[in-house]
Amino acid sequence: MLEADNLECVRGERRLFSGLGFTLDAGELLYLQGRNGAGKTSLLRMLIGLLPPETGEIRWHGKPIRKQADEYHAALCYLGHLNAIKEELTPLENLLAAARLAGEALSEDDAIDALEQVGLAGREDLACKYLSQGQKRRVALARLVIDRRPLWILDEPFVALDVAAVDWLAGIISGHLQRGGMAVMTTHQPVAIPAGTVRELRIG
Amino acid sequence: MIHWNSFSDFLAMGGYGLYVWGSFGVTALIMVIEPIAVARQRKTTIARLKRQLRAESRSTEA
Amino acid sequence: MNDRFNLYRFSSPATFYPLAGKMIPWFIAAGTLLGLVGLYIGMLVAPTDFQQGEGYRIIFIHVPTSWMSMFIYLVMAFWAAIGLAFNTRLSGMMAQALAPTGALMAFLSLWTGALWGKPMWGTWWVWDARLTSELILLFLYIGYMALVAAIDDARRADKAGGILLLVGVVNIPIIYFSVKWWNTLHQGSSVNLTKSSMAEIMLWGMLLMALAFWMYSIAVALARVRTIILERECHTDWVRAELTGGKS
Amino acid sequence: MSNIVFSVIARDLKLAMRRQADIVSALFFFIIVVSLFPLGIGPELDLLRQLAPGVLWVAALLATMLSLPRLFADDHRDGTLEQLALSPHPLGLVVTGKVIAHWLVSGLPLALIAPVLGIQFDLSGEALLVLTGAILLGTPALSGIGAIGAALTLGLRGGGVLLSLLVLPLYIPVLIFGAGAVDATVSGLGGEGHLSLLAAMTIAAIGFAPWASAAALKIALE
Repeated sequence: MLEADNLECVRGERRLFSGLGFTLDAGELLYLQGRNGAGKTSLLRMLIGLLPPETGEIRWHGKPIRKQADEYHAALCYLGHLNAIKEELTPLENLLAAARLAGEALSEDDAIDALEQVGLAGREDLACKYLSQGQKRRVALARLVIDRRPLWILDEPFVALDVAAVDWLAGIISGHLQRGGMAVMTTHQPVAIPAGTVRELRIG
Repeated sequence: MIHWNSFSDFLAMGGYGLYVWGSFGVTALIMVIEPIAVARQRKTTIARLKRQLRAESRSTEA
Repeated sequence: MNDRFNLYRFSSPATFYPLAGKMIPWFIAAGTLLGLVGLYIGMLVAPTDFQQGEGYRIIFIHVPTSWMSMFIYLVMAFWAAIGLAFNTRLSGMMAQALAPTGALMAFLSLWTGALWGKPMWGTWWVWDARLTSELILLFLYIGYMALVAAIDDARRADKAGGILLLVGVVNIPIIYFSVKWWNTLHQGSSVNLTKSSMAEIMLWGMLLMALAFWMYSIAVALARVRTIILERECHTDWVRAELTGGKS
Repeated sequence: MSNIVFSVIARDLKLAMRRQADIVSALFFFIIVVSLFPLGIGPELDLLRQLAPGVLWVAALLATMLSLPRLFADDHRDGTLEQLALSPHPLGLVVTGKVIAHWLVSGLPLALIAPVLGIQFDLSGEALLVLTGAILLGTPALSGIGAIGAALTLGLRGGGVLLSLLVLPLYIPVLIFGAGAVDATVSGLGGEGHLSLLAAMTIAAIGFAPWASAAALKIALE
């Protein structure tokens, strides 16, 4: 269970939000909404533990996340607006390296399967710098196909995806919720997620 | 009590005048310039903040 | 219970700002007084050194500035440690306010050292452990100021500067001893900085001058930190009141 | 625990191998700088022998500096650094891996080429051996200390120049003992003392620097 309590965010001299709180249980999805600059990304960075909140606390299973950073990060999968893939490596190498750094066992076959699912079959061995922007995004999304960690935090995951890919990703997320996972994501245009409880939180 | 016989003796510093007065002079110069710089910076900062404050209050009134 | 010893109260910029303002004149007065007495003793009363002639009088500036340059760095590192450990706002501002004064002290120490060295050793510069360490200390001050100036976000600047200060404080003794060892391994240096027979009166003059420099540094740093506080806290109500109240 | 260190080393080495031009250009920079000195000073062998340790070490410092700005900047730009910070291991271990990888592609090649350059300066066989050993022992400390500077200047304007300003003063002990080891050997005093001090500094730097860098990286990622 993820709990946020009385969070306040100050960037520079501006207070973006304060008194923000929510709880998230297994199988639930939290949509964060708000205009540009309202602090959606800042809130996500607080939730992944990289930005300490000015006041308030975030708890994972009842314990503050800053007191259990390593355990919390082992349960957390974060997808930012940057793809976090290396241009010099192939999609397959990127996926394997990401899994290894996250401390997850991933076989080569599973990785190839995941890349096929995101429509990169036959490009596993091409360095990512030769891929298009959309294809690079798919390499990043392929991590979600294989990820079994309970908490997903996604920053604008639907941006720059075509209609088919949006449907596919919605399916992946609802599969995650059905397995009892949780997800927090920001988005401009809410996308229907077939399964799980969807909640909304408006910032600013 | 006073160690020097004449003022010119004092200035000459037993032949070390250049070095002694070079040290004391530069030190004195810096100890004058630094407080002035701090005071000026304070003045410009306050002026800037006041301008900023005025601009803000005008924009909230409007 | 006792309000005067409540550290948290004094670490709040809103309380510290007027307090600093009240303290500055006292430090200026004490510094001027000590400086005048120190100069009177050092320049007018103290006798000639039988080895170094009148040129030794440079040490009345050289030694205090060297002490201050090192001491200020230690104080900055202390504030950095406090700031990183307790996340207090004031400590980073204090470190930043001290840095320019520390750098100037390091520069003065080198400048007066060179002017002392030319007549005494016949050369402006010797690669002696103390001189080299002082030079590196100046570089560290400049590096700190450059780093803090390059970071736009004030809190981030405080923290990054704090890490640099702590790394530097670990390194200064290492640098000092490595240069010293390097120097003794080269052919024996003819430089001997120990002043064996310093008359008591000279010692008094030097101590008074050191105290005067101390007071000066505190006064300048406090004045500077007041400006930094105004700048950083300009979104708070008390700074607004301070600015519109016409008091400057 | 140590698994993460090896994973990071393996990843960074693979990346470096895909971008060999970087390693090669740092190496050529080292060679060219060292070769410029005899041209500037003149061909007297006695003088060159005396200058060789200092020249080689200063050039090694500068060559190591070249690759430092990119130590974290590439990972920062593409978002990988965030993912590294989110790995379920202390960030200090991740940085340890990156520091070791940095040394393998920057310090190690310098040590391997240094004896060849030492010959240009007419160093004896024993001195060449000590020179190689000193660069092998000392350059890991350069990578470690450099990582702190790279982390502190991450994402800043003019970060490269600032990085040199921060890091070069801290490199001085390594320079002194690295060059001193060769000096002492040339003058017949034996460089063992210097080499063991260099080793101590490297151990201290590898143990301490990654954690200071990790703290600086966390600030940069806020």
